[in-house]
Amino acid sequence: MTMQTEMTDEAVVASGAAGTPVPETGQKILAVRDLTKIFGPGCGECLASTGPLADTNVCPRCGSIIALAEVGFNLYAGEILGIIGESGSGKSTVVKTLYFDLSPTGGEAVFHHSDMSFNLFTLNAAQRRWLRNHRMGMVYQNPHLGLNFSVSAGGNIAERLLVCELYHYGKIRTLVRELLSRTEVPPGRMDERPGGFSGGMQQRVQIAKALATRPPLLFLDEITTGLDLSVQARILDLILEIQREFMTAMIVVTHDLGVIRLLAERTIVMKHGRIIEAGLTDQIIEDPQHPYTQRLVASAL
Amino acid sequence: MSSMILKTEGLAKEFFLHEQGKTIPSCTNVDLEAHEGELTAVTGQTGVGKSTVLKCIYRSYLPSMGRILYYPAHGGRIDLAVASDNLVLELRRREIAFVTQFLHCLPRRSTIDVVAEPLVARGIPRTDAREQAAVTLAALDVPERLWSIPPATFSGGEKQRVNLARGIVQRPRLLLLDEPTASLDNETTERVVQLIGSIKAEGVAMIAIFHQPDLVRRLADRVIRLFPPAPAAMTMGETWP
Amino acid sequence: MNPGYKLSPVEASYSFAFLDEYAKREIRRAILKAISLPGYQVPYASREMPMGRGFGTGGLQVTLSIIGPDDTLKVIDQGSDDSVNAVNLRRFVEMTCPGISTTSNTSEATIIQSRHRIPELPLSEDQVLVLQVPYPDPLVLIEPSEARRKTMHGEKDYSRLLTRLYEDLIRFGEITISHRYPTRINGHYVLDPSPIPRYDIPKLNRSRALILFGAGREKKVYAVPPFTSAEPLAFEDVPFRTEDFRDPKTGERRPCSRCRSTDSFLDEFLDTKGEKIYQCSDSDYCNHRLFRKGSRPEKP
Amino acid sequence: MGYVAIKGGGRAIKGATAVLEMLRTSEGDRGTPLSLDVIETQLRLLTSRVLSEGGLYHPPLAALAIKQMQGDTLEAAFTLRAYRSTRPRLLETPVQDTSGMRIIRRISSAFKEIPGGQILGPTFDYTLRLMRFDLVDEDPKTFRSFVRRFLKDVPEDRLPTNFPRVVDTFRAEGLLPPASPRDITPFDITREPLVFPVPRSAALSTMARAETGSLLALAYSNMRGFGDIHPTVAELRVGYLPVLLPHPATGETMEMGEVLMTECEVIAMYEEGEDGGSPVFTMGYGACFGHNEVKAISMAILDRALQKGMRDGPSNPSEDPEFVLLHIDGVDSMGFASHYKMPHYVTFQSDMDRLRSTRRKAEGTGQDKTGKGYDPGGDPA
Repeated sequence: MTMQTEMTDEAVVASGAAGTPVPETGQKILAVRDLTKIFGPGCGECLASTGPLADTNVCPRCGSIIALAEVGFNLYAGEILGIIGESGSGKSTVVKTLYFDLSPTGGEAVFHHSDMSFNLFTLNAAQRRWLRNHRMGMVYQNPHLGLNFSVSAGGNIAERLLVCELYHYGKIRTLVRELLSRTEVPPGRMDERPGGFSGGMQQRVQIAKALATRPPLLFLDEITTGLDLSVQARILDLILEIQREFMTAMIVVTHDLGVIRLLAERTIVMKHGRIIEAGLTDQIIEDPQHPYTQRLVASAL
Repeated sequence: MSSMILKTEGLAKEFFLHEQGKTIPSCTNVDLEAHEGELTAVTGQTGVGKSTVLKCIYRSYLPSMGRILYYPAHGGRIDLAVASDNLVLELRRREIAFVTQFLHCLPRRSTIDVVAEPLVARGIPRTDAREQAAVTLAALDVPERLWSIPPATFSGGEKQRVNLARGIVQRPRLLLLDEPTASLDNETTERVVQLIGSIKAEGVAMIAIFHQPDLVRRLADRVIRLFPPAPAAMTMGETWP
Repeated sequence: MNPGYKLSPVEASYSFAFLDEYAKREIRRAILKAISLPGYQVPYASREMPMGRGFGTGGLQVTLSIIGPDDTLKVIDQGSDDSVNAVNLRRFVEMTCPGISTTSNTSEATIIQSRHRIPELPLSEDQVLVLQVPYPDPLVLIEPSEARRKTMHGEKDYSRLLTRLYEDLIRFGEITISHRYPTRINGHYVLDPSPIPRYDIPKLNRSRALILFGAGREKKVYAVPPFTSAEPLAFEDVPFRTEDFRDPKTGERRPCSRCRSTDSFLDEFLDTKGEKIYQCSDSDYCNHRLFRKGSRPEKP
Repeated sequence: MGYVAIKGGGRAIKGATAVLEMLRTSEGDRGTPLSLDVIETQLRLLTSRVLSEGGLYHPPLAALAIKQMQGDTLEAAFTLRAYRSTRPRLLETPVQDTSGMRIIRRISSAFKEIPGGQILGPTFDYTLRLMRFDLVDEDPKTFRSFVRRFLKDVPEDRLPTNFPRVVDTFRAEGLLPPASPRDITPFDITREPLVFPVPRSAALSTMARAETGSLLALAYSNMRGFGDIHPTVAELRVGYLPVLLPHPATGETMEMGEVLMTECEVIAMYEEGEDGGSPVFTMGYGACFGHNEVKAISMAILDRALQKGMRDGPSNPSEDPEFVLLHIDGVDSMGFASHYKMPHYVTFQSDMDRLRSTRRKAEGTGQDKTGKGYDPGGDPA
């Protein structure tokens, strides 16, 4: 396991705001090819008999659900990529497979970082865990998935720092305080459990936790869904600031065109497990090509 | 003659609306050029697709036909009609800016940060970016007391000036202007004319749409007049040949 | 029904060390594996012993699997050779292992089976310490599923356990784990050192004696081999603290009221007048100190 | 004065043993020692329970354990189990086919007509639980003559014989899914520890020697709403199973004796079929030594619940293999509950040290601004 020793990076964690080298824009950080996820037994006709034309993602022959079919895209360092689609389109499945919450049925995803490349779906469990903890972050729609509610807000962030072998209590406290201030959670509440926080604040604690290791890659899964508009705006603003400040590449999954418009420069539109359209976000909104995208945009206006 | 920045050849754009099964032509056969330190004005009646041309160049629209040849700073030639999304984004960050009629920005951000934003995105330190933003806002007569508040509550004219400031502060190689003075009073329009003149002198190439004909006369080095698309195409309702 | 059933002599007798030879060999294999993977909990098919689970059946199976007629056994419970459970276990081993010797003298023993204490006297290379374990897995505090805990151990994932310590510090200003203090062995596996006090944790580190842990009910064996590192889980800037037995009024360490020792773990209890008394928990250690001073140990 | 609390262990144990023995024999001159035969026959259900929970089929020793442990089933099963630890395993039986069982009772609540018919047999189910005061002072003559009179009227063909199993008949018709293959080697819980996930055979063996009450409680939770299984008893059988073993020299299968056992199969409808297919019946199996119907039924229900949990992940405690299998063993659980009676002076001393230290902290200074946190002293940055 040479990978582990080479990549142990207490320095990155401990050195604070200015520590992480800023990746150059335009570098490819993630290449996804033919990503496929089938729930169920699967059969030879699953891919051919489902999709936007068939208007279903359930295989009529074997009953399997085709959550993702041969999805491919690139993500570049520091960019925000939007994935938009209705529920069941497979948009969340994309980030769940990349974050190892689900294992895909097929396909490949290569993650590039500081001269190293990781073929995500061929890594062993320890390597996956290492990447997940050190190089990726995830913010879930449901804060219960991203936070441990029986541990204080600060403890949640501390856990991620401890995973990265930062064992200095004082330094952990300082970093936790910094991260919470950065995400606009009053540090005075760091020792409270997240159960008593508002929905917006819980999401900000999740963001702080995801950022604790300064990951170059962040996944945001419907993180403002269900929040008040004003709370939503603050969180979106925070995400943009973070992207600018740390050059974090992000994949933002949402069903909300407004979120995409504010955050993402490029957007992927998904339906029935397929990418049906991809392009610059303003082009997707102002000149949508696919009938589904046209309907989506028309209904949002 | 100053060097060429952009040239369109046979540019056309039509929209196909799947729901109605209808093709709507917007602009056809547009040939225009933009040169360093020059302003190219796009003119024509309402509905001839003047904004469409700018949006195709910026790639907010996918052109249906023709080429959009852009000559980037480091040399070579890029057809913006078919360039990759990432290349277009890179050009938007470094070389091409667009001042639209509407200001889109995050609700909570202060005016000065909205203007400084494109510079920060290029990697310029925030304090330097703010300084340059302040200079531009002052040149456009935006009162200093407004700089620290978000532009969401501003009047139409104020918003337009903020939008202009954000485009001009970048000193792009190519600046696209879509009716930049539409809601400005005469006095402010004069300031804008002066400012456009001065960045032209700095070498910025511009393609602009003005609603006042006298501005075209005063600022344009080249004028392209667009005509309505052929009526036949309207009724055929088919894909462009 | 078998009216008037008579037991055959084979049915009505026990072999040396109670367990059948196959069982002992099986447990020895588990012990060897445990020594090879310091701190790793090796599952084994724990047998039912004639005393209750929780009374030391795990330690006993380890002892019975390694004991031979040449061995000298010491059994202690709470530091004492004479407590009910220690006497019971010792009697059982004496009964089922004809030829072995027993002792209360720490330095004479070749095998020491103990519950809740490690003797004060440093152990040697020739000795094996067998500790009885009720809960082998320190991760059980934060993860109820054994399958998931196994993965966490394999991946050296102790962050949630450390988070527990962090939460203790923010809530109480102290780590509240009093005994069974999670201890990392040889830089990888974190084990539950059995309910020994924190006072005994440093004795695990680079111990000369082989230390074996047997959990009967939970069916695990693990080991700290000789000269192997054992570090209590802690933060760099929050030192691990053992019980200090300091009198808060004088600031001085309380001595044993019998042998005046100030370097042993003390039991605290009330005498007949209701006064607090502190005495060595390790009775053999206390008696030896008294012997050396010339006075005879008190009769029970 | 000295080690008052923990000294004198040897003498105390001797005393405890003597008092126990005194209580067992306290009838004195009026008493008759219980014979193992009396326990095995007159307390046959008690013996059954100890046999099954002890996991060793040795009725005389089970009776001895009951006598010695003065009727405590947990202690008796425990004693039998400890005895088992001392015996080597000399041979392994192949998987036994229970269709060869000599039946004394068999019922089906799923099927009205079953090949061979239903046999109510010995059951309290339809007897009234009224006190039989005639047993208070039972007449030995009536007692001794009953069995003779009973057997005189029983025709030869009514004596226990073997029948095909109900589920086999219906399996042949395709109404039930096929049985697990017979050639798999079952997991031996006496020789291998449970390391999760475990195969179904490990779960079945663990439940077969589980404590009846624990099994019943968990199965009941599943029937009552902490589960989704609505079982129907396909067949419940009680009888004597011939134990077949290959001859060590010739390899020829021979009958080595027979064991009394109870066997139960439940059928449950599973709403969604496997992998989204059409709904199917699923089955649960329970079996134990001796005559213990509640145990066999509970086990069958839990077997079904665990199969579901192993497949889809547990959605309630009775479907979680770790939860069920690690908490139903009588020897483990009773031992651990008892061990809390042992001295815990050292750990308690350690607890007091922490409590005092924490209280000092709380009363003193040096508190973190944001809470009662630890102050490592000085700014770490």
